[in-house]
Amino acid sequence: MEMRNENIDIPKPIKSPSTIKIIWRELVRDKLALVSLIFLVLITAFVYGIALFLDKSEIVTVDLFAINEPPGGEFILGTDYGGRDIFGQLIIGTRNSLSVAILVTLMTGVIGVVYGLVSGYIGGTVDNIMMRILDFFLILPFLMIVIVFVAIVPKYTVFSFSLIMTAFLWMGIARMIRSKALQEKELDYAQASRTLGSSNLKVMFRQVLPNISSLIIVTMTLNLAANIGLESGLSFLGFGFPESTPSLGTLLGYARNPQTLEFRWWIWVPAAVLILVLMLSVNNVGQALKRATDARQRRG
Amino acid sequence: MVLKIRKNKYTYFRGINLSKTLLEIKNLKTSFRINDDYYAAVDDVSLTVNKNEILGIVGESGSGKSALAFSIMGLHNRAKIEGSIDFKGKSIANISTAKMNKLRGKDMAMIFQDPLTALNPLMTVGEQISEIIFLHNKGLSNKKRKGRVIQLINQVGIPRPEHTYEQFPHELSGGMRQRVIIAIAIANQPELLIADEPTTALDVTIQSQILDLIKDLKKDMDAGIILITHDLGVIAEMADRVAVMYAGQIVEIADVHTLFENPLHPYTRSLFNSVPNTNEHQDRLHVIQGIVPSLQNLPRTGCRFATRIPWIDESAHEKNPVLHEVIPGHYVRCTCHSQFYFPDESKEDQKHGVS
Amino acid sequence: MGFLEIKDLKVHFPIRAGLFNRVVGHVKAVDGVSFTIEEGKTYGLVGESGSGKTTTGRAIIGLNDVTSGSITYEGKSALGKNKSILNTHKDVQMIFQDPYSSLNPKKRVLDIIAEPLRNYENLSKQEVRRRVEELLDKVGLSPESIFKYPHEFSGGQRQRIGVARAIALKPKLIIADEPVSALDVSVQAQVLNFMQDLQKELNLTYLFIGHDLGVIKHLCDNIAIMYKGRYVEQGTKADIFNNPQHIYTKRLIAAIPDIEPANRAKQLKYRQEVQAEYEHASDEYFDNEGLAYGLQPISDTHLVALPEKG
Amino acid sequence: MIPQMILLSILIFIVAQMMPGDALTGIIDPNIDPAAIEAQREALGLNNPWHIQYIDWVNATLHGDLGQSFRFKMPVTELVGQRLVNTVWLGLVTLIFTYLIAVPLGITSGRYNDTWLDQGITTYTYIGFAIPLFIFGLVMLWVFGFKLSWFPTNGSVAPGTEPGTMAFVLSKIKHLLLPALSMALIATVSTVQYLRSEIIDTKQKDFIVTARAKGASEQRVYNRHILRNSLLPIAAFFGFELTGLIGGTVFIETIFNYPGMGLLFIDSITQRDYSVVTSVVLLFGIASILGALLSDIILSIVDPRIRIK
Repeated sequence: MEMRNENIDIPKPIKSPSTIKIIWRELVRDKLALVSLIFLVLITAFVYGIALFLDKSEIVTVDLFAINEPPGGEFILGTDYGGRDIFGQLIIGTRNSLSVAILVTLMTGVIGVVYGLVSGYIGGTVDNIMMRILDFFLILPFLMIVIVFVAIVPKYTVFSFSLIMTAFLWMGIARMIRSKALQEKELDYAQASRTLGSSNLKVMFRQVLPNISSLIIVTMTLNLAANIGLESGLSFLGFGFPESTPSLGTLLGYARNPQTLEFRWWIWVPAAVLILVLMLSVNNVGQALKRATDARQRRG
Repeated sequence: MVLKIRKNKYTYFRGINLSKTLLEIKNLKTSFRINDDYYAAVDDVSLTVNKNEILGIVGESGSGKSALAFSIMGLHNRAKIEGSIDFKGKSIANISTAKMNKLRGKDMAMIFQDPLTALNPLMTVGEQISEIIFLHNKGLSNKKRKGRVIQLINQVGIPRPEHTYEQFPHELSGGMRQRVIIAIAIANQPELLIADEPTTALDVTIQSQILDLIKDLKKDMDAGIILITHDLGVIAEMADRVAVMYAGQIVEIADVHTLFENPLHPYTRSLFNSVPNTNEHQDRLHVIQGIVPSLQNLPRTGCRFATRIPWIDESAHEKNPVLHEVIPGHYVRCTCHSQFYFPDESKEDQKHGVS
Repeated sequence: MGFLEIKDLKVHFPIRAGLFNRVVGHVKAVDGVSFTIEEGKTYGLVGESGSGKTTTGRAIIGLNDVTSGSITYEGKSALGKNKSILNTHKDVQMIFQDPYSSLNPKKRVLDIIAEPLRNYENLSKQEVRRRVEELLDKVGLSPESIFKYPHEFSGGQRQRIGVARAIALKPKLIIADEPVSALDVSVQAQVLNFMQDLQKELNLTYLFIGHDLGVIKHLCDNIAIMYKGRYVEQGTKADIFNNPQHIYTKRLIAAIPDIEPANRAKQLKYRQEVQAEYEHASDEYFDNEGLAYGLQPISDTHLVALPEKG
Repeated sequence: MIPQMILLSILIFIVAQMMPGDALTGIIDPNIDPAAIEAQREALGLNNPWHIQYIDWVNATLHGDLGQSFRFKMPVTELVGQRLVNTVWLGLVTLIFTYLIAVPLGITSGRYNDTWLDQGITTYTYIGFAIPLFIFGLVMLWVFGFKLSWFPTNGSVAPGTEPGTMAFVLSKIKHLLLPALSMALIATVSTVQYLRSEIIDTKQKDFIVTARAKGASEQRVYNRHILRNSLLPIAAFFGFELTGLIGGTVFIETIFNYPGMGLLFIDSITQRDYSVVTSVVLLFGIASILGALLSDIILSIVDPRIRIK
């Protein structure tokens, strides 16, 4: 739109105060995002709900009499090479994948926001040192380092897996928050707050933080999608969840066997589709949020 | 066919009678689309610019003065333009971009408000001035073109032209950048120069230098200049004639001495009284009530300034205000000016009335 | 003794460069500025961009660290041990230039104006609300405004919210950093009038920072001209406008466009005279580095930066 | 950069120390007398304090000695050398595909934004953004490798072809295409998106109005001002693009069974061939640092505003 003249009074891109309201309006307007959101809520409720009733140990027990059965019959979606029910693994796998992705997103979010806010707001030498540390983490080959740590950590659990992922994933959000904090702290409202006697902590968390909250929400939503992908990717390679805990990636990992890939599609295709749909849905919601918070892109 | 001949005849005669006229705008209406409706930012504006004349256009933000400038230059992408704009007797409203490009940068040029954003950050100053010469004279050799660019840099008063030629915009100060913008604008010695708030972003000492430069250029080039600003001081110093714009319309137009000695329209008078004056002492400044309405909320009928002078009786306004020529060359919109008074005066008036 | 006394104030910013961001030099934003402000008066600080006028104001309220010098407020030093400002915010407040960015867009008017009250005064919720409503009333906004957000107001109204926040703690000194330069002329008049009224009513002292000599002349009793971090001239309004001594002051005044078209020729002549003087006599006004000399008194009130005689 | 290298080497050294076993594990028959092993350890300096071991390790690494692979029974340097060539080729072809796709799509989408063409491209980037590389790779292999049999499904060259012959080169290329294309189609998405928004941003800049006011044709405004200014930041991302490839090769090489560094890494870690693992991580770490450095250099060349004088 070629409308930047002073005389055209289009509502300025004012950051609107009630983020929730605008987000909701945008979601309702964006049908795709709304459908995605409903789908996400349903699938989450379903996998967490049904997982309560599923006998987990039964699903992961090897049954040599029912190896590689195609869909239909006793098992809705067939079985894998160990005779384990694909459908059951899909349910538990989705739950596990979601849990880890959410956990990692929250942990990286908290670390990233605090790190970025402190670094950007304090600035100077502190910022300099903190950014150097961050830069170092950023250049590490993420996938390899995580795999190495997964391989060498003793007493490996789902939680330690999440910690390892978090340790090498907090930098993106930290960097974004830091550059935003750098801008925001120079704005007059933050300066004004200091002249009104508010402490640095107050200015940081009570004044600046609310102004970057929408950015945080958007980034964390998009991160959630990415983390679902990363977790399943690592599990696919065999360095994600411990053996006994199925994940969506584990099911896809069976496809590393060319036989499975070529002839037993029922083992890996449902998991692939599920990951895809999950990531697309989360992304849809994330993009809608992004539009909602960026007035320039807001629809209508 | 008949119509066409008539039109030609008309322009022919006008060409003889008003040989000094460079630009003639009639009933120009520039509308922007917001959601599904068009809103006129420039509404029924008519004016002329003569050779060797500075026409000042003054108004606050939202008055439509920049949209007017962009309409003349054909720089609006999606605006609807109605009415006529004749440049040297030829219509340039809604002509093709290719035709417009032959005029833009050659016969008419523009100076922009913010010299930093108006320059390409990744091109050297020399390249950017060079481009406008190249576009309108492709035959010129590179060497000659560079010579001309350096001459131009010199002309606008930048020291060390050869050195500046190689510099990037961010390496120059604000004043120097604005000189570069001016060098670009005058590169092909345009006959019409539009300066859109050319000094708003500059310090006052730099402003006076830039204004002096524009005055010199007018003398040298015999050009017609439209000077758009919100600063009455700049107008007083520079303009030959002045048009005051409010809410997309010209509310008053006169030569500069007449306008400053005898402003008539309530808006013009209010504007004069609200600016601190360095020459005389005022205890209090006049405050114009209300705010400039946004484009969507502009009153489209009646006197557009009426809501901001509510103490003036409605009957004082015209139903469809038009420009009235009070004395030759001095036009005022709406009849309300004849009954206008400032509210603080009104109290005294009332007292007088009682006693 | 003055109400606020600034002595030899210096604010230097380090320039960092190179691999390890070492300090390679300093920008002397404010380089030895001294002045006194009398209670109840308006003191104007004028300069062009880069003159250090804003930094001076920000140093006084503590937004920039002071490199050296002293700030004495009502006879007591306002600077702490490590040259950071002690908490004088209850008495010294600031009005900012941009009415759009100076109010937190995510906060309601109530929270914006209540911020200083909550920091300094132990009030109950009802008391805070009552105080905010009083303040809104004082700046001419309706009490219903308290639950609105800043974007629901026009530029002039926002600036008034900024003023309400600044006067919430009943300060004695207000530093106004170009409070009207972002506003249209008609709105500008509104805010200026209103600041004058408030000054009378609350016996406020203003340090008014600006670049528009018209506004400064309209508002200020005493005026100082700053150039490259130093004072070039200081005096009463009459001293500065009727009897400018320093070449920079003269240039500044000559550069103001005259509102009378009839004075064009006169103004042009004056400007050319000043320019001629500037070209041949600038050495007498600026030292080798192009900076102003120290101030010399030429009358009781009038100080000019001139080289020391003899 | 140097401090980063040092930090990286320390980190990898620590990780290597944490890995079970050491240089001797796997080489020596476990039935040998523990005392003899101990003597051997002493001789190799494995009982020295850690900082001495670190310096020894760095020293050896700098001299090109990355240790011994117990699985392949050959020096790691040699092993890595063979595999690196394959990965470099894969990376190179992927990069070429990435830019071949990104530039035209990004430009089209940015220039004609909000048209059906743009919407098509945006939809592709939208989906591409959400598909994890490994799923896309699997599907590509399944469809084009197994179902349609257009491309080979594993290895980097058909077995039995003689190096140096034309058939060898062609077979190499054939093996490269599908993995490279799979990776490029996903990797290009962020570049397309970036280029699009960069062009849309640049279109609205004031200096574009200046260019139009000069009388420049739409074509010239695009080529001289918009494209030039939008493509330069893309150039600066080249280094980061390289870094991004590293993660991609691990997945793609595993899926296509393509004998490069990524597959070597996964195989080695599964087989606990740790001297190979540390070497690969170290090499890719250095590659990342160089990539970031390259981006900085390119950026400072193309953008005069941050050019170092």
